[in-house]
Amino acid sequence: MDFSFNEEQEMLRKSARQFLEDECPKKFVRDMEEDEKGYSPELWKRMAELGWMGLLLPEEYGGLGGNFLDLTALLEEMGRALLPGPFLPTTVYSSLPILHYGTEEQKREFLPKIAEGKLIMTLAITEPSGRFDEAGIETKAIRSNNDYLITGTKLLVPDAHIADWFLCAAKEGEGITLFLIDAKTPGINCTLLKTLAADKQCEVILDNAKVPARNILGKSGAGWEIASKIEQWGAIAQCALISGCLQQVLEMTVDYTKERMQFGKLIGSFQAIQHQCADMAIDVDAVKFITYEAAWKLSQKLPATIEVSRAKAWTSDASRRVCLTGHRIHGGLGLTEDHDMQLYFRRAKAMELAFGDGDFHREIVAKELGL
Amino acid sequence: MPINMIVCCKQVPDPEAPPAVFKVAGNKMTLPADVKPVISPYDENALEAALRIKEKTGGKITALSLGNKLVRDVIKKSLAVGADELILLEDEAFEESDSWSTAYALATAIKKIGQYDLIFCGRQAADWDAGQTGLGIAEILGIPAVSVARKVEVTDGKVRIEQVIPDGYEIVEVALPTLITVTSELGDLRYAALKGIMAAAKKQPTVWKPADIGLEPSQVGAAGRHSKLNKLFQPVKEAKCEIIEGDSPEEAGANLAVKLREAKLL
Amino acid sequence: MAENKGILVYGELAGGKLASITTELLGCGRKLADDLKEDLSCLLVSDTVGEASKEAIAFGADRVYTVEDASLKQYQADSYMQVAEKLAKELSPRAILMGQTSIGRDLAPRLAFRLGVDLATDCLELSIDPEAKLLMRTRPVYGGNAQATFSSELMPQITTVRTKAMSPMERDDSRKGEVIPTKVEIDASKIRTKIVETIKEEVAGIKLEDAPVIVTGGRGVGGPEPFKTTLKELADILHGAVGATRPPADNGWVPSAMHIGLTGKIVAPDIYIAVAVSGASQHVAGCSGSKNIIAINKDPEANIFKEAKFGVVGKYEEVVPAFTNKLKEILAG
Amino acid sequence: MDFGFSPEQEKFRQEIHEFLENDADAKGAKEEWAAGNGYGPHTWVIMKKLGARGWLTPAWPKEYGGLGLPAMYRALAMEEMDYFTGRGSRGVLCGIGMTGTVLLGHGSEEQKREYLLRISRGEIDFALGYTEPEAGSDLANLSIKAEDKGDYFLVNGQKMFNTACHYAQYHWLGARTQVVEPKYKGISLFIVDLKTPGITIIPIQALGFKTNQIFYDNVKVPKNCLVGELNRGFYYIMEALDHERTYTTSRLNGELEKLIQYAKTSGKSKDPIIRQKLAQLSTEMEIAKLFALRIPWMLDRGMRPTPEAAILKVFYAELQQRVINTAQQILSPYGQLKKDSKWAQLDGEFELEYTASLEGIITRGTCEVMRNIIALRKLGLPAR
Repeated sequence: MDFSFNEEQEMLRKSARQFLEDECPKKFVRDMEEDEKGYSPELWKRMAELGWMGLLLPEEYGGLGGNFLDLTALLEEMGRALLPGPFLPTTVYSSLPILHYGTEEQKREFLPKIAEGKLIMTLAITEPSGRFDEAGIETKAIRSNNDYLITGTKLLVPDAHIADWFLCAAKEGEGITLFLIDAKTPGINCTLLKTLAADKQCEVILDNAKVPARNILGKSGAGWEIASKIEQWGAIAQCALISGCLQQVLEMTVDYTKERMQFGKLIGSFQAIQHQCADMAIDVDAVKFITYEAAWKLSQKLPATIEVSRAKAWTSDASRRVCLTGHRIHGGLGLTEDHDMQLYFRRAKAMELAFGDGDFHREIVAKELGL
Repeated sequence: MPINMIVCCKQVPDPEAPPAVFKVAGNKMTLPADVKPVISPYDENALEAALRIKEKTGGKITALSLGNKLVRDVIKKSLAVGADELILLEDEAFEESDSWSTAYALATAIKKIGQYDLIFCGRQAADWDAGQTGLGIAEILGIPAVSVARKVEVTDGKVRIEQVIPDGYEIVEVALPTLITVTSELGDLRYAALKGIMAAAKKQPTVWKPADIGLEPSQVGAAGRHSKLNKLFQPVKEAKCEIIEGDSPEEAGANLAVKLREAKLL
Repeated sequence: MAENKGILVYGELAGGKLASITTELLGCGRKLADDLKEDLSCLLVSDTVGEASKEAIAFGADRVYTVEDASLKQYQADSYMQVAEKLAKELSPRAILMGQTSIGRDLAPRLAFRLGVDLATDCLELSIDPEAKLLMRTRPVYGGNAQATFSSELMPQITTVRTKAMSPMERDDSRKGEVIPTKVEIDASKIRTKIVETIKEEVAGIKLEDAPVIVTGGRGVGGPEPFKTTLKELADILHGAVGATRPPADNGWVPSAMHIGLTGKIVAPDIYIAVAVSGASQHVAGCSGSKNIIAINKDPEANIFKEAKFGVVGKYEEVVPAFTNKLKEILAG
Repeated sequence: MDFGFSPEQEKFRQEIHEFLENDADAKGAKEEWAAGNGYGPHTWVIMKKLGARGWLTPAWPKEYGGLGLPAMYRALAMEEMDYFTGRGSRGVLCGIGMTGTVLLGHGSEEQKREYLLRISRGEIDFALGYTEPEAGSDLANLSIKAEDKGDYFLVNGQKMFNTACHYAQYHWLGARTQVVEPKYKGISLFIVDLKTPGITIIPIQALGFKTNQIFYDNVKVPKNCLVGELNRGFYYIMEALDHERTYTTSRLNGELEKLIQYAKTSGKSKDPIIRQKLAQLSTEMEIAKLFALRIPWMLDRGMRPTPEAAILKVFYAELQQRVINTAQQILSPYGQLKKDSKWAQLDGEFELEYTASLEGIITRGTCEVMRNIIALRKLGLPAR
């Protein structure tokens, strides 16, 4: 048993915190909410120079061979800073599946470019059904010679408007197949959706988009196995973001209770406030441990279905509780747009919903328990 | 010509921590555990100066640090950003050093390292703010020193330094070997890239005890001090700020002007 | 070796006259010397010292040692050290006081290490411990988050004193004292550094150190522009100067000569208006001597409000123009 | 990070597991505890069997009957013991937890020799003597008086809810030796033989367990029974609590597993609400396990886990409530049937637990006091 990050992860965490404090202040976060692209190409380039895009990729593809715990340390800092942009869609949702299921040719084509920060990718799975399971996919892929024609609607695709390529799930006969699709393919239409967190999620309509058969990722008809693996990776990545986000909410709130005077006393000296803060601290510790445990399993390449779902189930609900308590303690001040509290409150909801909320993952846990 | 550089990096409590967390207890500064130590900011500038020379001219950078129980993931940042080697003077005996005993131990260690063309230090450390150690090392080693540098370049065996003076700067030339103390205008230390971090984590620093540099415990740390710390304290501030209000920020601004008039400050 | 006695002030000149820091050092040195019932000496080093030696007596020195040499026109550590080392050894004072100026910062540590004695830099308060007759030297530490008092039994006790921390004596031209011209052979072969060029980054208008009103912008100002517009307008109305905290200087928004703080300029104007300044201890160290600090910051928890007499919580972009306009109105009568 | 155990740790755990799995006295002890009486004959036997192998005190030095192992081994041993022997949580038994910990740190050599070996062998136990009618969460307010009479201390006063008094041999007594402000600076610790004349023990039947009131009437306590320094008792108590707010999760986890099994076999697991609830409890159980293991991990690294132990206590005790209540909901009308009652499900275990679990949120510091500790010690909130 060891509950601490190793030296390398601590260094990564410190370095990331400093970089993000300097380069991703809240003003930037707010600006990006207004910005159409929703990310800064300049900052993206600098992150790539630091090696962040290649963290999980092996050296032969320009990466650094890090593991999921290394990533967790980095993502916690990104969550703390509320870093906007297509980091997870490009790395965890796209580069990882290519690494694990792609052909050598696909790996060589995509991975080094991703590691260099020269390629932005995203994952197009969710559809109007709003479901996270195989039955939710209605987009159709029809074979025509050496190509497929893909038709359907994908929803809430993160950063699709700036992506160079999509990883897209479509129904081929009775099975699901994953396709790597060039965003410039004729017949693809992308529209930004207005969202609570002002993050950039899109509707992507594919109308007979022609995709060469060699762009299938994995085996034809066996795409759901990959998709569910991506959902696992995505879920735990979201947990790590939430963890960083909640840690910051806790710190911000506790700091506030040590400064805010009411009735002639610091509000942090009131037991009602103390107990709320204690509950936040318990939630945050729990979020960390349950997330770290799942990330550790993934880093050890051990089966982690139940651990990931436990983590996402707990973390999703905790994010609501912690943000809400943070707001209660901040009072009216936290409601103003100038205050950072509302940024965390809105973003936390997006993270809670990504790759399944608490109920969704509890059902997976129940299945894993044999219920 | 590749040159050998030594950068002295001190581990200090984070000076950017909010003033309220600095508390004196029993003649010692205590900070809560969540305030993590850092490399003293001017020493980071010094490290950046060395890294820029290494990029341009080539060379080897040895980071040198003194203390006890140095936090590895803090002090190894020097390796993560590109220093080639890290030597720690690390022992209980080095605790509570003053400028004299610090400079003396560092200079002795530098003599043991032997090969050096340029030594960099921050202009002062963020804990005791004394600003003596760098120049002291140069005195002990008998080499020239230039303080408060905002730019350093090496050409043809000579160093060209922009030294900050009141209302401007001087361009100073000096032959190698020399010691330079660096100020913040030189620029922030670069961020550690992942690759550097991973390599640094695998690298173990060289640890020297007093005996390894030929010193007795009585010559270093608290025992080797020239100064006595009589008292460490925090003066009580009485000042109370009157917040000028208004229905809008503009009105508050105007009210401030009126207030200054009333207080006869204008 | 003779017993160490008396206080020696290492004086600096500015434009042929005694620099203000030197008058401050003499004022403080006088008190210490009187407490010890010993003499106060002053050392002046330049190509020509001129009338400044008489000034030093008028400000409290009993004896003035003048060292004049063409090679001493400009400060260089290796030449000035030859003078300082020789005089320190010959005069063997109990204490040497220097200013925490760019010369003092550079020269004092070298001298202390050369002589093998202790140095306390950037002191705010000096006193004599009546029993041990040692100098008790109080200086800020931890970026101004605390203060510490140091002493040392090694003689001379070298000390640098922060500018504007001490008050000069009333100038008294009738005071008597001795001027002792002293010859020091400067060995040019020992001067290892060469000044190639001196570049002045003059800031237009009133000098920060002399301005009765200073308007200072912090990191929160957001960029170089407001220093030239919003802040300058306010400073102009009040016949003041514009200053900055460290981040704007490090980011190149303003010349570093405008940096006020622990490692920048130390100022003590009548009115100090801190705009979007968080109030880090390292900055406050440079302006805490101001008579009235006024803070404008959108963060009600900013540390600067703990230093200020008056404050406005609000975005400076909104508060400052309204403040400037109202001031215009008031000052126009 | 590492969320697994080393092969040595696994082997250690397995040995204890195999030993207890088939031991008749372990089963007997479990029944004794379930009946709420504390130690009975089986418990004394199983304690001695465990003690003979060093498993009661694996983290103690060998010279005092321990195995000289890290605290993590102790946590593993406790997990196994609690799983098999039930509610009598070995780890918090007063002799091992409180007395042993304080004696190791502050006891005289004579006291160590006298008591530690016997504790580690499972021969004796201590009754925790802290709580009084006016000193519950506010322990520093205790008033039972111990006066220094030269040759001995004269003790007069009363204690409340001193659970083990009816079967332990010794009283681990916190008494006032000085009237002083702040109050915690006048408390000392004593070891008192419960057979000393002047001691009266009166049983109290609480919900699900038996406890006691104890009266001291001019009880003479020998000088060598003072533990550590005079008036330093409160410091020792706090220090020991850091070690002793250690909870194991194996027993509660065992109950949850039974409940999950029941849901499966009874067909209740088809209900989506029940599925959600059980999945949530299994998630929380995992968190509780991690919180519990954090304590020995910290102790082994020389860290003092004060707020972390408080977090564990709050989380565990409140989780226990949720497990029991979910069980009651799943068992629905059957939940109220007692053990041995006709139609009782799962041996009536959750009826018993329903009442017995209340103790968990109160004793060893209420959850509210624990939240204060988290706020003050972990988050640094102002005390007033």
